[in-house]
Amino acid sequence: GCNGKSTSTKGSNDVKTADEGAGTTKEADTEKETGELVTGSTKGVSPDNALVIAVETSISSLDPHNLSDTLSISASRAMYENLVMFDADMNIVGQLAESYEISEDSLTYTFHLRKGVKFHDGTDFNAAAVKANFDRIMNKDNNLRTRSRFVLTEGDVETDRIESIEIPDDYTVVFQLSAPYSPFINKLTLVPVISPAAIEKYGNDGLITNPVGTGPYIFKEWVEGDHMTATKNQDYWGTKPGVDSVTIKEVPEAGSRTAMLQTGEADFIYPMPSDQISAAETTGDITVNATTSTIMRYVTLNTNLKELSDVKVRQAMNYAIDRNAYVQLMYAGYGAPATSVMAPSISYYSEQPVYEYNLDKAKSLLAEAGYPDGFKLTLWGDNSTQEVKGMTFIKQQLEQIGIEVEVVPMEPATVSDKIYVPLEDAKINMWYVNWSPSSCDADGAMRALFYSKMCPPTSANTAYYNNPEVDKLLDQGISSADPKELTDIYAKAQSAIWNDAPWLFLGNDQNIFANKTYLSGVSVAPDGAINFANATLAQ
Amino acid sequence: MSDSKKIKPNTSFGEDDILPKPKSKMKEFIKKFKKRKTAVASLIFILLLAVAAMLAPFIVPYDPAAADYNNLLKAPSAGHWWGTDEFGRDIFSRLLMGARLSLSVALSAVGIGALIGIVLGLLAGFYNGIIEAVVMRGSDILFSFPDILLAIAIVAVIGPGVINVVIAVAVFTVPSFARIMRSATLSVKEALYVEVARSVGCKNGRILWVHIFPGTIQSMIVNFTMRIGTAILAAASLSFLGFGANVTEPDWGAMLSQGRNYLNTAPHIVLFPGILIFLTVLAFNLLGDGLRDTLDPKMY
Amino acid sequence: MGRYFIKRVLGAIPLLLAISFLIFMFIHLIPGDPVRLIVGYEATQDEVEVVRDALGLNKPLLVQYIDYMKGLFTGDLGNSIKSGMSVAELIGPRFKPTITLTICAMIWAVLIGVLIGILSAVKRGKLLDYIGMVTAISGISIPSFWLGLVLIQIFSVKLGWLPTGGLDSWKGYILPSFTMGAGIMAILARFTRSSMLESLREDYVRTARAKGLREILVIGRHAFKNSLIQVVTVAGLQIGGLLAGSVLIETVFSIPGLGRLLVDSIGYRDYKVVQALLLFFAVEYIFVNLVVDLLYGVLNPKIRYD
Amino acid sequence: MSTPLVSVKNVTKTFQVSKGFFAKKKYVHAVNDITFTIMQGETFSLVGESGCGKSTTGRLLDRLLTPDQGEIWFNGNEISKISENEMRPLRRDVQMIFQDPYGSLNPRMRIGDLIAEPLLIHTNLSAGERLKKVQELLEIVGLNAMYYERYPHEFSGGQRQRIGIARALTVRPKLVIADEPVSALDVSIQAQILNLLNDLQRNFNLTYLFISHDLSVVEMISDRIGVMYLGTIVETASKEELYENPRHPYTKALLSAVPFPDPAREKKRILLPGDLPSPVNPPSGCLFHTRCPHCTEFCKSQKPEVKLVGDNHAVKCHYPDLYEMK
Amino acid sequence: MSDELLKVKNLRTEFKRDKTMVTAVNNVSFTIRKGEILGLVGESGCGKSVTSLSIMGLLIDTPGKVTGGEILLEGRDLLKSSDSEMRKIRGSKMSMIFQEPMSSLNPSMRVETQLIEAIRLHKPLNRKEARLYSLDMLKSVGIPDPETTLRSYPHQLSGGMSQRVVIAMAMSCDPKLLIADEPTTALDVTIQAQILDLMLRIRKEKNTGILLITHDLGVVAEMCSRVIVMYAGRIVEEAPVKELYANPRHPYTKGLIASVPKLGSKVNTLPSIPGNVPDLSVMPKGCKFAPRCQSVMDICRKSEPELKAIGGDITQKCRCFLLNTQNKEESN
Ligand SMILES: Nc1ncnc2c1ncn2[C@@H]1O[C@H](COP(=O)(O)OP(=O)(O)OP(=O)(O)O)[C@@H](O)[C@H]1O
Ligand SMILES: Nc1ncnc2c1ncn2[C@@H]1O[C@H](COP(=O)(O)OP(=O)(O)OP(=O)(O)O)[C@@H](O)[C@H]1O
Ligand SMILES: [Mg+2]
Ligand SMILES: [Mg+2]
Repeated sequence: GCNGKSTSTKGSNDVKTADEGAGTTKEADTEKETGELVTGSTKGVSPDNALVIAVETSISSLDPHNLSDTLSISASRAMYENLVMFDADMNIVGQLAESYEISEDSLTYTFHLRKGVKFHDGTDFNAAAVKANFDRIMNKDNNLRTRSRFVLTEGDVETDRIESIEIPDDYTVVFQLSAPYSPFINKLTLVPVISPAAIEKYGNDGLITNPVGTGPYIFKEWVEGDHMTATKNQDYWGTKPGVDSVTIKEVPEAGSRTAMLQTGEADFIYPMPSDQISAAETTGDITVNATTSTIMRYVTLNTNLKELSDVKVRQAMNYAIDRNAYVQLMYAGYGAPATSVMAPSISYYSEQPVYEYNLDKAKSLLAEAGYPDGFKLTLWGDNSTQEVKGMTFIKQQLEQIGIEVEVVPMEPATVSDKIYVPLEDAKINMWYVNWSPSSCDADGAMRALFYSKMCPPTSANTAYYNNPEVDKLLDQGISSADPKELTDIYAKAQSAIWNDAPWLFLGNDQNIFANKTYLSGVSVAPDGAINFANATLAQ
Repeated sequence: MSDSKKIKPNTSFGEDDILPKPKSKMKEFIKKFKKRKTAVASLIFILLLAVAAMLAPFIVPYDPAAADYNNLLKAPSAGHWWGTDEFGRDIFSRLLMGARLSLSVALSAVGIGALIGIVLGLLAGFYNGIIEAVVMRGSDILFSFPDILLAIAIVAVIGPGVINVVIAVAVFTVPSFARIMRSATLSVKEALYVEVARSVGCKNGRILWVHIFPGTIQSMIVNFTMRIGTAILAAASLSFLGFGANVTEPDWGAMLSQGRNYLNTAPHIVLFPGILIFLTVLAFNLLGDGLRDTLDPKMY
Repeated sequence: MGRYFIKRVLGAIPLLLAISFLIFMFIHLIPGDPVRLIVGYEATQDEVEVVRDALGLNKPLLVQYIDYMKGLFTGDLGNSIKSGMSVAELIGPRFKPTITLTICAMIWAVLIGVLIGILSAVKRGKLLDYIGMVTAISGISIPSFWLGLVLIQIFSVKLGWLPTGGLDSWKGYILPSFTMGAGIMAILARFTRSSMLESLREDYVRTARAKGLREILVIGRHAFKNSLIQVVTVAGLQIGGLLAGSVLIETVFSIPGLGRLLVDSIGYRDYKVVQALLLFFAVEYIFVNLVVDLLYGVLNPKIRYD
Repeated sequence: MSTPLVSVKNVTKTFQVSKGFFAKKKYVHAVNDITFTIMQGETFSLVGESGCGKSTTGRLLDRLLTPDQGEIWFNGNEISKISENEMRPLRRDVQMIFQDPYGSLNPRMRIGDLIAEPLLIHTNLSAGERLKKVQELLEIVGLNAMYYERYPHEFSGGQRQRIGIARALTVRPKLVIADEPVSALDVSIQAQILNLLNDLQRNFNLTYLFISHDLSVVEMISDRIGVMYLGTIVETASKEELYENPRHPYTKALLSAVPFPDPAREKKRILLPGDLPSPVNPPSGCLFHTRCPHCTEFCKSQKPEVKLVGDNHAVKCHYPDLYEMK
Repeated sequence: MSDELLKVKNLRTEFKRDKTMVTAVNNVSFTIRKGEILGLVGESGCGKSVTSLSIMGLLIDTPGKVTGGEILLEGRDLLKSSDSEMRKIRGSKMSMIFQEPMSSLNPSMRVETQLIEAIRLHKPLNRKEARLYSLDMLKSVGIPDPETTLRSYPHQLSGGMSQRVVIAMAMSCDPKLLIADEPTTALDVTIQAQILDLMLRIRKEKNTGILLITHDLGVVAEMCSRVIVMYAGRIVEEAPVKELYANPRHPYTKGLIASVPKLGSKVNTLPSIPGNVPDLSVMPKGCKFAPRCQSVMDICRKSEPELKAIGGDITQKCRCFLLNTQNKEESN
């Protein structure tokens, strides 16, 4: 199954990984949706042929086997390639492998490698190189994050999923698995191949700052905390990039990021702060775009809390939220009200009947539950400006039905400290948070959050939601392979959770980015990864 | 000495004596203070602000927390004198209400910090030796910790909230007061009248309280008023970093930092808090200067 | 002077030891679990413990401290929990931007602050004095992030004269250093003014005039030189806070400096990085104080260090 | 005038001065082995140039300083080593008037409170009684009784000095130490204060230790005089003896250096060369030898002993007879 | 008179105090001849320093301003000179030394720097020459080790030494006029004797005219040929020094001389002038001394007497109504 990964906000978003590539390309059906690529709208010319991308967070490492955050993955993709990749239609196609075969018993994977590919250091890409990479990953002493993708952990026992790797000839690699593991091929989209010479030369510490791959750009420099620059790989085996170089620059302050786009210091910014879209658009040479994202915005309700244990209360609270206002206020309209427990871009999404904004209904439900005068709750969340704004909104909305909310923004580290406690120590009432399973899998979007055994400190079921039926459905889902059946199972699960309302379902925002009109070919994937392999600056 | 015969010195201090008429302590202070026009104006401004803040719940035109999603980011108009913010809340009302929090956080934080710092500095300056070494090394350590970090740590340890910001700001106010107080004490301690007091038979407590402390009050007042400004700004900086006092109740610093994204779309939402902070800090500084001059017995 | 210097440096060691201990305890006692931040929300408790063990965070605090100090004496600052990079490698490149920024800010602050201070003292009670005063107080009453954003809007976006920050050229330092220096500029202006007023009243200023010296020299050579002693002390005290307080400016102007690293590292509870930075700030504070004291001796002949 | 109220025996006081951060510890020999007595009811004066240790002597007597060596007897008590708490009750009997009428009054206190301070500390009088006393005292020193609620800065130097005197008299001390009480005052005011001090002594049977650098002032008020040079008393004598028959070359030079306000009088000045030596490194032998017009090699190496040269006339000089012969 | 060096005519200097103007120096006139020492005595606050600062044009940076009269230095009116002309005159034609020798020198500069600065302002010498010259100057004021002194900072010098340096600085450009504002008040008697001796020598050698300001009548008696007595901003009496001491005319002068204790006078009580010097802002009407005067008359409280020559002798003047009655009595 898919293992979902969360996106929290800035500060702790390094836990977000871009497993399994770019997610789906399903268009979200919001008005503002404009697709990923802005072709044909190119206006003006760029003063140079150097692409500058300004981003909010920082690149933490360039060791492609040990990455944790989306931005670092995006950046490393400038230099690195995988054996296989997702194409635009989310089909797995070869990248460094020209083709592959899977044996009948699903245990043997044979890859035929592309010939004539060279690493940036001039060494040849071949089967030995692939094996060397896997040897590095699977070596426990190297303590690399990618390893967990190929290891099965059961209690204290760890078993490698890959039994052996053979290289019958220079351009063939054969993986022998210890047991069938259908996501294996998907996982390979996240295993960039490093030059074995570089592995030898730099070692684990050195690889953080010295990426040597086969990709379209050659690493030039990385000034930690400031920028990374890579130049066009003139010897690239595939379509060469349209720009001479790409620089990914860290600009944490939203206003400054917008200003840089305005002055032309940056050609592309992500995320584009939604508050400044109107100002940015007035200059005329800037286009603001958005792609669908996999992020679900919600507020966890602690279903163990006396007041919140009543489903009527939780539903009442859901009725008290004006989701359109939420999307407008928080994302300048770049998003949509929540229509299920996960984003529409996730597979097996099933639309649910919306909790209409209806204060009367909310109040009467609350009265039925025995709280005509409301009660008091605390609302936790991260302390960034944007999150605080969202929390303020929730507070206002709930106060309309008499629920007094104390907003408590905290540092991400503090929040996680307070969240990951066993039920008896839990002080949580409500948590303003978000979740982004970057895999296609509905299981990833639900298991960690709603499965009864996934309560903290084990995992992220911070609602302490416990519905045996949902548990059963999720178990069924993971053991089934039939899409039809799965559609049905996950629809039932979504419906059950939606009605139980362990969350305040808020909305699904989009990845908003902006660029100079003379730039084309750069887009943001649903998981937030920036794709700039095909960038072109109009000259 | 009633038994002794009065001496009639060969001096006359009659009606033609040129000394001014006797005055009461307070009256004289007020009279001297009144001459300092800028200080008086500042005081009036601060008092008006304080009164407005106290009466804010009764006089604000709008509920400062009430969102109006039909009136987001509206420029100043007759309906909303200083416009509305990103939630459509009335900025004027929020600023008035915000004065409560901002002023009371700043005043109480600096007040607490000053109190502790002054006592420590006074003791350190008066009793040199162990006390001095401990206080001075302690303030060295506090000084070498970045202010912001200290604040973050305090807020992280005890959670966000008004009290915690007050504590945070107070903690980094202490060493500055302790130092200034110590050096002021050291210099006043050298004053002849302190020696006189000892020769008269005053105990240390009286010397400290009656003779030394009032001599340091001028520099304390200036530091105090200057620190008020710093505290208001520190609260704003903390908001910027996400460690503000209270995110939902209006607070000038938070308004400024949360509104910064609208600098080019709706400048009024940061302009007015900015101006108000500026005027308040200015007023406190001018008031401090005025008080210092008024308390200076040599100035008249 | 040399011996004095050595004595002061040696004298700082116990203070630094105390500070290092306090810093260590202090950071580790702040709630928040770096491991949880690394492994992610859905990782199981077992996985968390494995990582925690690997990082040595399960040992008693005192043992961790001793390990840390051992490393410190062998020049090993440890590795960042977040990125795995060695702390020295992480911090090294960040020195230059922050220190350049601080020095530029100091230059602005001293030049403008002292100038305003002198002018207001010489023209006291006149219009110029009031203008100077208001300018100075603006510096301490405008939050730096706000000033920075406004300056970017004016000088980068509207006028296009200066970049929005960054380290690409010296121009990138103008706006951030000015923003950073504004507060100190204000404080210096006020101190310069009051100490100038004091020294202008001194007898030796009258003597200088009685010689027939031009007024500008009377002020510059005689009055100001003596005010400088106070100004240096105040300025020195300010630098200490500057470096560490640079986080706001570094954020607004996208400068990869120590301040931002500090705040980020605290956010991640990246203990080793925070410890190293705090220790550096303490050393810097002690160093600046020492320099101020030495300067004091140079400026004030009554204090000798021989 | 027969019982000694004060007797000072071989008292020495040094101050540590470390100029420069790295210099060796150095000591100022502020007062060096001085001995004198003050009889009940008399005025004993100390004269000498700046820095010779006059004030230090005064402050030692008032136990604002603790002597390094020697004994100080006051009214039958040995006070040189007692604690501040033991000294406090005695302070009632010893009061001090200071040179600087500006610095010695706390500028932030009303003069009524200033004058009443000793009463507050040493008596249990009520506020009303204290006020009455203060007003009485103000009149005694020639100030308007209504001035009690004013602040020091509202008074001229002479008036402030009267306030200082009033304060010293509130608790009827036995001994008044007057440390240069008139040197900051104008001549016309100086005369007023000197007269006042004289009158008060007569009326209250006070004993004065009068400190001054002005030989003409000292002559007017003293019974006996000690001349100090570099921390030691070089000559003590009754007023008449000292002015008519000075035996120490320093005293002689001092007397001749005083400008005399009468142009008609011809004067022969003894100009002493050089400056006062530093008390940190006092000269060897006779302390005065560096400036003495009659210095011999002997003077440079040998410290002179105290010699009695007449009734109540002692001098620290190897050649006390040099002047008599002249 | 060709040997007339400085002539001050009806000088009036006012200070701004709380928006009103107070007159610190009122209608002061006197002359100093070449090589003459004129004494100016009076109690604290009577306007001695303000008079001298007015002459030097050094009221800059005080709330004070000369509002009337003429100051003629060798026939040239200083009040009409421009700032830059005044700068050239100051230090070269006339110099001034102040009461506090220690604080008159810049504490953060070596003696050398300060002396050379003064010399080079008015003499066309290079640094080296100026240094040699300053060595000579220090020698001439009797400093035993000029090299060391040159290299010292002011705090390393004693009071007497500092005052010598200040005098050397003031004399460095051979001024015609030296204004000494209480030059010895802060010094000990034995040092004072040295400095007074030095000043007498300078006058003799350079024929410098000296305005010696002091409140010490003893110093005046020993140094000056003529004396001016000031009270409350006005000259109340002017006379040759012997005449003044032998036969003071003004009641204030009389009181002043009487209240000085004299060595060997063997009195227990001094005659003294009652009361205090009036404050400038609350001056009595009429004669300013009237409130303290023992022989006050009705007229004294109503109008102010003029400064009049006594019996046609222009060297002797007095401002008192008693003079009229005395004159009348004499003429009767
Ligand atoms: N607290 C102190 N610390 C160090 N040195 C001191 C202290 N008090 C006095 N001295 C030194 O002791 C010596 C004697 O000082 P003292 O004040 O007794 O002299 P004095 O005769 O009163 O002089 P003056 O006439 O200037 O008042 C001086 O050299 C002085 O510098
Ligand atoms: N800078 C000033 N500002 C205001 N008033 C001043 C200033 N300087 C002098 N005065 C006033 O002018 C008057 C005369 O002062 P001046 O200094 O000439 O007195 P003086 O005779 O020199 O006294 P002293 O003997 O104390 O030096 C005083 O009343 C004084 O208050
Ligand atoms: Mg003394
Ligand atoms: Mg004067």
